[in-house]
Amino acid sequence: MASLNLLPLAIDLVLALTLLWLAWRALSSPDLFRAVVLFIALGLVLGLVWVRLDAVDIALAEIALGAGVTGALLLAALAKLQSAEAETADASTEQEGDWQGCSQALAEPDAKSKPTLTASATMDATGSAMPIALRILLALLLLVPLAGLGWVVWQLWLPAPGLTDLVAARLEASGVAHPVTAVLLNFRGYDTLLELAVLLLALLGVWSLSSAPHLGDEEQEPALAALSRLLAPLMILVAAYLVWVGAHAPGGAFQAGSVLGAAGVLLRLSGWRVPPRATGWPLRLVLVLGVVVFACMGLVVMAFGQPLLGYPPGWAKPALLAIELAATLSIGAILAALFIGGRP
Amino acid sequence: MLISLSAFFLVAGAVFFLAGTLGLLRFPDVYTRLHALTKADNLGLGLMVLGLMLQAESLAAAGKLLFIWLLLLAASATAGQLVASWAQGKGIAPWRR
Amino acid sequence: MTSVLVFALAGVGLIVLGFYALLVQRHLLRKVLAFNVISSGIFLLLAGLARRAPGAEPDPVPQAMVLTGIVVAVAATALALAMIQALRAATGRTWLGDDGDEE
Amino acid sequence: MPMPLSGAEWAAALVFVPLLAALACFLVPRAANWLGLLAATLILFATLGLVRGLLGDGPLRVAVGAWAAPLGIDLVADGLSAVLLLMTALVGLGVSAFAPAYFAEHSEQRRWFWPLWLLLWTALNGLYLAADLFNLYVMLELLGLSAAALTALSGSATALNAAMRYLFVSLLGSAAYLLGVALLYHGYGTVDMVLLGERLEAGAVASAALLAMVAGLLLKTALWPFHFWLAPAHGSAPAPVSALLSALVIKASFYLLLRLWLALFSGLAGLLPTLLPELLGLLGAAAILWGSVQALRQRRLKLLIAYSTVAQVGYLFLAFPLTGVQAGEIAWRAVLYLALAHGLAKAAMFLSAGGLLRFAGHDRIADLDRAAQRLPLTLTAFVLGGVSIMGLPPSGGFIGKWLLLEAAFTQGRWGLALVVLVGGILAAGYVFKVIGYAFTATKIAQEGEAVPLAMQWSALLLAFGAILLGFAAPWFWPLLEVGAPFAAPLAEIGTEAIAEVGAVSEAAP
Repeated sequence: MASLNLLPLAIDLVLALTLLWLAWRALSSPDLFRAVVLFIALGLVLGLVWVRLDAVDIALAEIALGAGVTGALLLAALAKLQSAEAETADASTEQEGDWQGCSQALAEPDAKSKPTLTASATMDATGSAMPIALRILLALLLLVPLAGLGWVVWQLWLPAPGLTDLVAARLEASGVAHPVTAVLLNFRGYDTLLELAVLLLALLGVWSLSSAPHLGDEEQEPALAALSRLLAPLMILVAAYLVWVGAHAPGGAFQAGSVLGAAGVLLRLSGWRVPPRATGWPLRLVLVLGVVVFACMGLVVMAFGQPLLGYPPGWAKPALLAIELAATLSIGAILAALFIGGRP
Repeated sequence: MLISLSAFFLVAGAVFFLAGTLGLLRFPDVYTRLHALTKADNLGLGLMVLGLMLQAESLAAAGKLLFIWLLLLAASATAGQLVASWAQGKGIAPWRR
Repeated sequence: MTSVLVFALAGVGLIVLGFYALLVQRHLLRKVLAFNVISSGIFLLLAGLARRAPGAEPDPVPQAMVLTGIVVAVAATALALAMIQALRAATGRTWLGDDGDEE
Repeated sequence: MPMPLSGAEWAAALVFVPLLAALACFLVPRAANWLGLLAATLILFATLGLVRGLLGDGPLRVAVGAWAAPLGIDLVADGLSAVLLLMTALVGLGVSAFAPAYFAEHSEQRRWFWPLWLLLWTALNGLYLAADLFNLYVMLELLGLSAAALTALSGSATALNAAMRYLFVSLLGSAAYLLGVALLYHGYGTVDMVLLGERLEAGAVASAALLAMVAGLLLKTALWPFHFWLAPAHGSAPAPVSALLSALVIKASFYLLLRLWLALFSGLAGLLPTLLPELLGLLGAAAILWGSVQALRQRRLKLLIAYSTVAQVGYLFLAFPLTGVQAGEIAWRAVLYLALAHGLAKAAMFLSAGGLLRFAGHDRIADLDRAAQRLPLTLTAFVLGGVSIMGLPPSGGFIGKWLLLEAAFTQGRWGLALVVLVGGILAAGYVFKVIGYAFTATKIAQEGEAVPLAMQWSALLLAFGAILLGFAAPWFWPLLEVGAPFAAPLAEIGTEAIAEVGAVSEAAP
């Protein structure tokens, strides 16, 4: 019996140690490409950890956003940085791994980057600014917060009053049957609205920094194009399913949005373009749709004597569905646009 | 009976995964490593899916599992093709004894 | 229940590891990685401990918070990466320079 | 006259008007100037509406959605939030009036300035109204990302470098803050400030949360020695953005720190809560001296003003040791007055620096070449702002410093009083340095470009505001008293709401 109880704990211990090891390797690897790949692996293992912790929603989001989108963004950025570096005709400081060029193959050489200061451009190497003694000192100093935080977590061992019961008591009135979705869209909907605004803000920031579209203008691989044509409609279907299922099971707008975004990226990579006449205000409208629908819905109810973002009884369900659909579209479009980089 | 059959497939799948991983680590060049990844791992996953389908609660769940496998087949084939064609473009010659 | 503690402590480890790397590493892309590791550690702490109560459903409120946090982290990462590329294009550097009086 | 809208509706407008306006500016870039100005006017109007409501009905506490805390998110407004909202609205309107003329020559920058700035404004207003710690985290991120993107707007190498560093600092600060939130939630089962204030007990959890949150927010507020990122960022951003960063963004994280301290931590017993105020006071004093000396040494106008901000941030922290655990209200009022005066004055100074930059094409102090004679309005704005920064009567800065000195004297803290005086003298030094060069001719006479009147007047009006603040004290105290933010914990505002929630949570299981 005891061994049966110990087995899950042993698995969890291995998972936790894997997490720490991957994080350490990702942060200390001298090869940037390897670091990014290890970081993506970290995200995937983290996804497993979330499943172990009964947080399936987070697991989905972690794998789609934390590992998937972040990983894709990192790889794309790395490819652009390194192709710019190759252009300055310096000896590359990064060790060329077998797989490294894969990321380069994804991106065209960044023609816009200026010829640059070169002597210093390659100085990075394994890239620490600090002498080793200082680093050791810092590591020793960091043992204090490590021990302190560990001690505090140990203190938190005793179960504290959470909000589980309160959420369960009000779930009926929230318009959805899945507690996490209820918290996200109804109980703490104000946070989620602003979070959508943060995502949009990131795109505004990215577009304010660069003007040229960067990615996906290279020659296409026929196999990739074929797969994209096969997968894109499927992914749209999966996104729709995730929105729908979010009402009563793990899933929802953010997970669905990232699937939609991935579909957009695939289509882009296989040569599809947003038609030029749609890149102006129609595209911008899609990008802001989620925030607009959410915000307007929240304000309109005030005219009916409800509080801000407080849906009248019986109206919560359709309202939340409309918000989720609009948010999914916008999240998908924003994520794809973030990956592509330059504004149209 | 069903359980033991399922367990058999799961273990067999794990063996193929192990073999694929071993190949990834030990094979000499990118093309042979692709073989290890795509062939052995796809088969391993297929066996695991088969084992899990036997335990599935409903036909729909079993169908979903099968679907995942099919998707993975398409994706790994494409990925393998992309990597190989990149390597070829880079002028990496296939390994010869 | 002990697993929760294991993961929460792993979260603490990730936070401290990431913080160390953020200070020590010079390449901006590595700093972005370090920031993401810190965030993951905090999320692990926040939503991991939600599973503390034995036998009960995990607390959905911190889970929703972590979902929000993940999206915010992705947004921040995207902005940071774009900024690195712009900095690279303008200066040829992929790390922070001293900028006292440079004109 | 009956109020057209309730307090809750004014509060909603304060967040949603800038949010929707930002989206509209993004959708229709051509109309952005008008949309932005319209939004700024509406926000000022809504702020006045909220202030009126607060003066009439007392502090505001409303739930977002049909769910009160701890399940939902609450918005609160009391005197403390109201004065900061008011400052934000005034400075925001001033900068919004300045921006169209400033960006007329950079249409690409203008296109992104408006949506980013309005999102920044959303975050500021939302932050001053929030009572929920996690909601505050989202606001902090919205604030930090938009501020970093705005800093990089000019696209120059210096600006990008500064923006990059600013972004990392900002992200690290929010992460530390979130760590504190995580600990508090799991320690006490809520992220609502009022409920937490009631439940919080001295112990490892509270201490760790306090340390993490204070460290994160100090980093964002740029208190010495965390000031390293401020001067490059504020010095290299476009002038209207510098004004926003120095006048408003710094204040937001300071406000949050102050609010957390007042609502949660000041009442805690233990070593940490007694030592921390002293430490903050020491760092503040160091910031005043260091920042002022650095400002004196600068050769470029915008960097001088930026280092002056480093010094002025120091004053805000002098109140912590003065009040400590025994709430001495005078010091808090003094600090708040200083924050407001600094907001208006510093915005005026950065905007006039933008005018001078347009006029001369550079901001080297030594080459200002008779700017005073040729650009009198802008120079007046700079001088008036400087008067408030120095703390000369009758400016708002004078009232703040006077109160601070009074608090220091009554508690016998001569050292702090001395720092305040020395800081004032140093400030006079760096302000007069600029004025002196602006009156004298350089050897090679320089042509000046015309500066649009909108740019000149918006700076001047903000500077007048900083001076007039000195006369506004009698009107100002009653507003600050609403909800007695310094006397009692926030808890007393919403006792009814809490009773209601308590009943629910008892009924729930």
